[in-house]
Amino acid sequence: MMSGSKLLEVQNLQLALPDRSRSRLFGQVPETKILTDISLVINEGESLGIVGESGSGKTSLGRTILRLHEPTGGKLIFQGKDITHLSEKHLKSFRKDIQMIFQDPQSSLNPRHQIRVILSQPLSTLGHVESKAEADRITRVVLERVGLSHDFRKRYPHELSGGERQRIGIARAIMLRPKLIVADEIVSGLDVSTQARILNLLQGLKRDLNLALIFISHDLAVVRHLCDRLLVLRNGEVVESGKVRRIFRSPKSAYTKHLLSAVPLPKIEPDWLIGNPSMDSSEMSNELGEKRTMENKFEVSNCTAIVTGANRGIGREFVEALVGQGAQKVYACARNIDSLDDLVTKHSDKVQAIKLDITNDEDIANAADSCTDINLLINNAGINRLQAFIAADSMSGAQEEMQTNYFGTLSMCRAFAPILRKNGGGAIVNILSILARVNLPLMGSLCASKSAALSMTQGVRAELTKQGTAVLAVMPGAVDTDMSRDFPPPKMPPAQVAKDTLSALQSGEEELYCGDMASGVAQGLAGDPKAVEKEFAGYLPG
Amino acid sequence: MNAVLDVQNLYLGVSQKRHYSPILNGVNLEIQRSQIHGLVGESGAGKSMLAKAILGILPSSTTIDKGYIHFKGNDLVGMPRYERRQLASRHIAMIPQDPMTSLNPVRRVGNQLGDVLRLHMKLNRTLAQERVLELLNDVQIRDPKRVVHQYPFELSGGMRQRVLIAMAFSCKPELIIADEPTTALDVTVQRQILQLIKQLQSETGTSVLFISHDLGVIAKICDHVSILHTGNVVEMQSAVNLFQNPRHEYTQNLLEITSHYYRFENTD
Amino acid sequence: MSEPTRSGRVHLSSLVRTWLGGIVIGLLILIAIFAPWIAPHDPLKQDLFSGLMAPFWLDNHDPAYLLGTDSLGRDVLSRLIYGTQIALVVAFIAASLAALLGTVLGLLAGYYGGWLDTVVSRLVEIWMAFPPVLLSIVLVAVIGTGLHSVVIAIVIIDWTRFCRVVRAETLVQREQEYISSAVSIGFERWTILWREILPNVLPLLVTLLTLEMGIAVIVEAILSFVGLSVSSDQATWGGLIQEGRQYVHSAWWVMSLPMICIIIAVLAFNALGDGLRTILDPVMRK
Amino acid sequence: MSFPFLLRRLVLVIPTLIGVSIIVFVLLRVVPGDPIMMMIPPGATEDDIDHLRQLYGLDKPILEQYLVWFSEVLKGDFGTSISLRQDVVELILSRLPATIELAVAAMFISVILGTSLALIGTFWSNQWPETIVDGFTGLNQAIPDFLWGLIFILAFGVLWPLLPVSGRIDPRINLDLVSQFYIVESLIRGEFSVFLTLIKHMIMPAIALALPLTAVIARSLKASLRETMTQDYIRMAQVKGFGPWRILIVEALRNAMIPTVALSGVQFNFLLGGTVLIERIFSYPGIGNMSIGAVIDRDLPLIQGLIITFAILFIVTNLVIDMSYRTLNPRVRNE
Repeated sequence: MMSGSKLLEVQNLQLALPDRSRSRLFGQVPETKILTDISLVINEGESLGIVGESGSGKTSLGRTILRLHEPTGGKLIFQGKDITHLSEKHLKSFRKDIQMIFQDPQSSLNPRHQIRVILSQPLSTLGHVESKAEADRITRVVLERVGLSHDFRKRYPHELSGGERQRIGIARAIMLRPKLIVADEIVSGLDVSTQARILNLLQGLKRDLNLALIFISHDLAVVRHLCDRLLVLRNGEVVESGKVRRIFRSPKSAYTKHLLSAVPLPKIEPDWLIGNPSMDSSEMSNELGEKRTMENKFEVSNCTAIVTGANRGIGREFVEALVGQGAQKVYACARNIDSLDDLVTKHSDKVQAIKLDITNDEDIANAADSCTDINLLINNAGINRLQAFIAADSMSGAQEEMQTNYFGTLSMCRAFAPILRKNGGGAIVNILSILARVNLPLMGSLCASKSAALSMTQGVRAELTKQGTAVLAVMPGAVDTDMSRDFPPPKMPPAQVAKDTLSALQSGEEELYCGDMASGVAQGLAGDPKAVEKEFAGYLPG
Repeated sequence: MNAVLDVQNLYLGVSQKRHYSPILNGVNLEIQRSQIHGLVGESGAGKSMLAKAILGILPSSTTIDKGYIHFKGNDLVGMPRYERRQLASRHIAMIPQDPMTSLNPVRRVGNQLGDVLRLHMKLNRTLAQERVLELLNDVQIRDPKRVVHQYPFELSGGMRQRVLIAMAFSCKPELIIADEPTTALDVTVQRQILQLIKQLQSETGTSVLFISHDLGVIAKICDHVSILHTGNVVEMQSAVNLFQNPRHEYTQNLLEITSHYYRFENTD
Repeated sequence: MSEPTRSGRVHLSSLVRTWLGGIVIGLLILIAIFAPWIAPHDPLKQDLFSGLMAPFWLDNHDPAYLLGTDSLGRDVLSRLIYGTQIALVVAFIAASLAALLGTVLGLLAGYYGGWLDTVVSRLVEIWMAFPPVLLSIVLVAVIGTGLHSVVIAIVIIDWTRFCRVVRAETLVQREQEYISSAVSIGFERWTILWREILPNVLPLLVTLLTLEMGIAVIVEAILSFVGLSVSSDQATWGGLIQEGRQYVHSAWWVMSLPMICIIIAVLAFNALGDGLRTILDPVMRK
Repeated sequence: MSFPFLLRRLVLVIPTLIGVSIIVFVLLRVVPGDPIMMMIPPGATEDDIDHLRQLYGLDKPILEQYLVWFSEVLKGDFGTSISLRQDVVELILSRLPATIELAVAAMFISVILGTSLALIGTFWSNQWPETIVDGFTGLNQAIPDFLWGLIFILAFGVLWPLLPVSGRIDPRINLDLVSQFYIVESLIRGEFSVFLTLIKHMIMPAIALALPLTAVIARSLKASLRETMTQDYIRMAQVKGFGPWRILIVEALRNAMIPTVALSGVQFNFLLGGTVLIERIFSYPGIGNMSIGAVIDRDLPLIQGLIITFAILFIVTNLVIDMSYRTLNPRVRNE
C-alpha cells in the first residue's frame, strides 16, 4: 500500500511545561522548554520513527500530538483541520482517529478494570456502539487479532505478563480503527524475542488496517525495522529527518552518526571500544547551529529547470508540475522537438522546447550553451527493454540501454554541474527506477544500467554537495506510463511522481521511492531481499 | 589452575508456598584470570540468581541444593556465613544494573565511596578522602572535588554508573560481577561505560563476570561467553568462536534473531 | 525481591483478622438491636440499696447483677448493652457523613486542581490547626447536647481526614498513564473521575471509613466523658467511664468494663478495615 | 536551611491564622445565634443580658465585631476572662509552659520509642520481636490517649499506687522557681529532688499522650524501613560487606524516616489536642485543662484565646517538622 495523502501535519510545534522545582515565593511558576520548533508530516499508512535519547523530548512530542499536553506554539493539522486549540468536546471526533499505545503497560491499564471493560470503553465513548453484545463481539475479534484468546476478557491487568499487557494496549488502540497510532517506547523492557513478536504484530496491523504510525523509541534497531521515515530528536529539536534507509546509510548530522555508531552490533569488532566515543558537547551544538546550511534544500518556486524526455510520461508531468509550482522557466527537451509543441503552446511564457538526444554529445553541448540560467536539472530520459540475456539481440540492446540510461545521464550531469555551480548551487534529479535496487529476470540489462546510474548518482552527490548542489535519486516503481505497459496494475499516476519528487527536493531528501510497489520494495530491502524478488515476480509478463 | 571462580554443578531453587521450583540445574561456569566473561540469557534464565549465589545475597526463600562455588581456594557454598561474607565482600565487587537506585540517595557520594575504603582498605578518614578523589579521577569524572560533596540525585545516570564503577574497583577485587550494567543507560552513554570498564579491567587485571541479555554488548566487551538457558549453561566458548560458530541450537537462534534485528546497512 | 513465604503468612493472618473483626462488629450490631431483650435489667432503674456491687468473679457479688452495679445501683451489664446502641449509631452515621463530605471535596480538589484545590487545601490546613478534641467539645457546647450534635461535631471535625487522604491519592492516580489513555479515548472529565479514579481510591476509602468508625466511637466516649454527649440519663460507654472514675478507688470495675468495650469495638473496626483493603484490591489480593 | 524557604513558610502562616480566627469567631458567634446564652448564669435578668451584650460589643454588626476583635488580637489583647476575671493572655501564658513541657516530653518519648520499635521489628523481621512490635502497635491504634490515662491511673494510682495521679508537682514542696518551665529551670538550677517529683508527676500523662503517636511512628517507620531494605543501594551495602546494624541505621534509617516525618505533622496535632483531656484527667495545670474549664464556664474570650494558642502551637510544631524533613531529604533541601 502506498503512502497516500497527508494525514497529520505538525508545524513549528513548541511545548513548555511549568517546572515546579524552580518555583519562587511569588509570581508565576517558571517554565522549561521541552520542544522547540518541531515540524513533521505524516501521510496515510506511513510510519514515522522518532528517536532520541532520554531527555530529548520524544515522549512529550507524542503526547502533544494527542493533545495530552497543550502546545505553547505552532500548529497541529489533522486531515486539513487545525486541531491545535480545539476544545475537548470538538476534539472528540478526532480522538477516534488518533490513538496512543503507552510506554508502561502496567500503569496505562487501570488496575481495577477487567480487560473486557478496558477494551470496550472506547467503543461506548467514541465508537457509538451501544449494545453490549456488539461490544463483546468486537472485543473478541480484536483480542484474537492481537493474538490473545478471548479468555483474557475476564482477567485483570496485573494477571498478565508484560508482553500480554502490551498486546492489550495495542488492542485498545485499534478498537476504533484509527488512522494514526502514536506508539511510545512500547517494547522497551521486554525480552528481545517478545519485542520481535510485538513488532511483527504491529507491522501486520499497520499493513492490514492502513494505519499511519508514529513510533517513538530510543532503540534505533527497532525503528529501523518498522519505519519509513525517521526524525532524530535532541534536546527538543529535530537534528535530522528523512528516509530511514538514507539516514542509516549516510547520516548527515554528526549527532546521528554518533548515535548510530554507539549501537553495539552482535559481532566482534575489536576497535569498537577504542577511539573516542564521547562526543564533545560544544562540537555537537556547533553542528546543530550549522545544520540548516549544510542540508541542501531546494526551493522549487522561481527556479529555472531543464527536463529531459519531456515529451511524455513522467517528464511531461514534471514540466506541468514545475510550471504549476511557480518555476520561472522550464526548458523541455526531447529527441523529437515537435512532440513538445502542445506543451509550449500551453505555457508559452514559461516553457521553451529544446531538441536534445542525450546520447548525442553535440546536442548536450548545445543545450548547455543555451541554458546557462538553470539551477535544476531533471534527468528523466531513458529507455527500457524486455529481453532475456541469452536472447539473440541482447548485446546490442544492452549497449543501447547502457548508452542512454547510464552514459546519457552522466553526460548531462557533467555538462550542467558547472552551470549549477556558477549559479550558486542548485539541484540535480535523476529519475532511475526501482529496478536499480532489485534484479528481475528478463530485465537484467535494464537493471544493470539503472543501478549503474544509481551508483553514479551517489558519486555525483558526494562531489557536488560541497558545491551547494543537491542530488536526488528518484526510484519509481510501477507508474502508469506507456513505458511500464508490461506491468500489471495498480500503477501510480506519473503526476504523483513529479509532485512527490518536487516536495522531496524541498525537504532535502536524497532518495525517493515512489509509485506502487516501490515503497514496498524499499521496506522489503530492509528485511529480506529474497522476499522482494518474490513479490516482484508478480510484475513479470507471462 | 588459572580460574578465579569455578562454579561446579550448581543446583538452586526457590520454595514458594511449599512448592519448589528449580532455577539453576547443574550450572558449570569457570572464569579465568584477567578475563571478561560474558553470561548471556533472557529474563528468567536465572542469570541474576547465579550472580546472587556467588555474592552470597540470595533471598531467604532460595536455597542452594547441590554444587560448589570455588573462589580463592574455598568453597563459598560450604563456608560459614560470617567468613563467607568477609571473603566475598573483600574480593568480589559488583556493578549493579540500575545506577539510579544503587547509590544511597541521602548520603554524599564521597562518603559512600570513602566508607568502603575505610572498611576494606583500612584507610583513615584523610587518606580515604584522597583516595576517593583519585578513584573518581580514574573513572574520568571531570570535577572530582565537586562531585564528592554532591548527592546522587545531582548526577546523571552515566555519572552515577561511573561512581559505582569506581566503587567496584576501589578495593582491587579479584572478581567484579557486572549485572547488566548498561541496560538502564542511553546507547551513547553505554558505549562510554563499556569502554571505561574495559579500560579499568585491562589496567588492573581484574576478572569480570559480565551479565547481559544483549549479544551486541557481549560481542564488544567479552573474551569468553557462557550462554544460560533455562537454568543450564548450554554453551561456553571464546567470544570470537561463539559469534562465528555458535554450537548450540539456542545460541544459533538467539544470534540469528539479534543479527536480524540489528541489520544496519551502514556497517555492511 | 519479595519474599513469598512472608506475604503468604501475612495474607492468611489478615484474612483471619478480617473475619474476626467482622464477627465482632456483627455481634455488637446484634446486641444493639436486641438490647431490650438481652439486657437483664432496665439500664435506668436505680436501686440505691445495692450500689457498687462487684462483678461475678469477685466476692460480695449479687448473682442478679452479673457485672455489678454503679453507685446508683444500676446494672452495669445492662448499661453496657444499651451503650452499644449509641456507640454504633454514632459510628455508622457520623463516619459515613464525614467520609461523604471529605471524599467529594478531596476527589474534586485532587482531580480538578486550580483554585478549587487551593481553597480546599487551605481549608484543610486551617482545620488541622484546631485541636480536634477541644473543637468537638466547643462545638457540642455551642449547638447543645444530643445525638445529632455529636454526629455533627464528628463530621465537622473529621471530614479533613478523608479529604487529605483522598486528595493525595487522587493526585497520584491522576498522573497514571491510564488516565492519559482515558483522555485519549475521549472520556469526559467527570466520567474519568467517576469510573477510573474512584474505583482506585475506593479500597483506601473503605479502610479509612472503618478506621473512622472506631474514631467516632472514641469521640462519642470523650464527649460523654466530659458530660457533653447525649442526655445524661441515656446509657453510654463514655458516661459509664466518667461515673466509674469517681469511684475508682472503691469500685474500679465500673470504669474498666466500658473501657474494655470501647477497645474491643475499635480493635474490631481497625481489623475489619485493614482486611477489607487487602480483599478489595485486586492487585494486593493476588 | 535556606532563608527564602523559611520566609515563604512564615508568609503562608498568615492566611492560616486569619482563617483560624475567622472560624473561631463565626463558630462562637453565628452558629447557635446567641453567645450570651452561653455565658449567662441561670436566673439572669433581661437587664443583665443587655448589659453583657453591650459590654462585649455584641450589639454591633458581625463584621464590625470581628474586625474589632481581630485588631485587638493583633495587638496581643484577647480580652478578659469572664469566669476568672483576669487578662486572657496572662492566664494563658501562666499555664502554657506546663503544656509545652508535657507535649515536648510526650513527643520525645514517642519519637524515641517509635523509632526503636521500628528498628527492632525490622532487624528481627519474621521473628518473635516483630510479632510483639506488631501486636503493640495494633493495640495502640485502638486505645486513645485518654483511655491510656485512665488505665494508668487505675494501675499505678489505684491498684498498685506507685505514682502520683494528679497535679504537676507535690503541693507540699516549696517552690521558688521564677519561670513556669519547672523542669527546665529545676534542671538548670540543679534541684534534682524537685526535678524528680516533676518527672514523677509527668511520666504517666506524658506516656499516655505519647503512646498513640508511638504506634503511628513505629508502624509507618517499620513499613518504610521494610520497603527501604529491599532497595538496590541496601543490596550494594550488603555486597560491600557492611554489618547489618550499620546498614539498618546508616543506610536505611534516614531514607525511611523521610516519609514518616512527612506524615507525622498531622499526628503531632492529635498529640497537642490530646493534652486537653489528659491534663483534665491528671488535673495537670496546663492550657488543655484550662480549656475544658473554660467551656464548662462558657468563658468566651478565654475559649477564643485558647484555640488560637493551640493553633499557633500547631503551626510552630509543623514548621519544625517541615524543617527536619528538609534536613533529612537533600533533594528538597536547597530549593
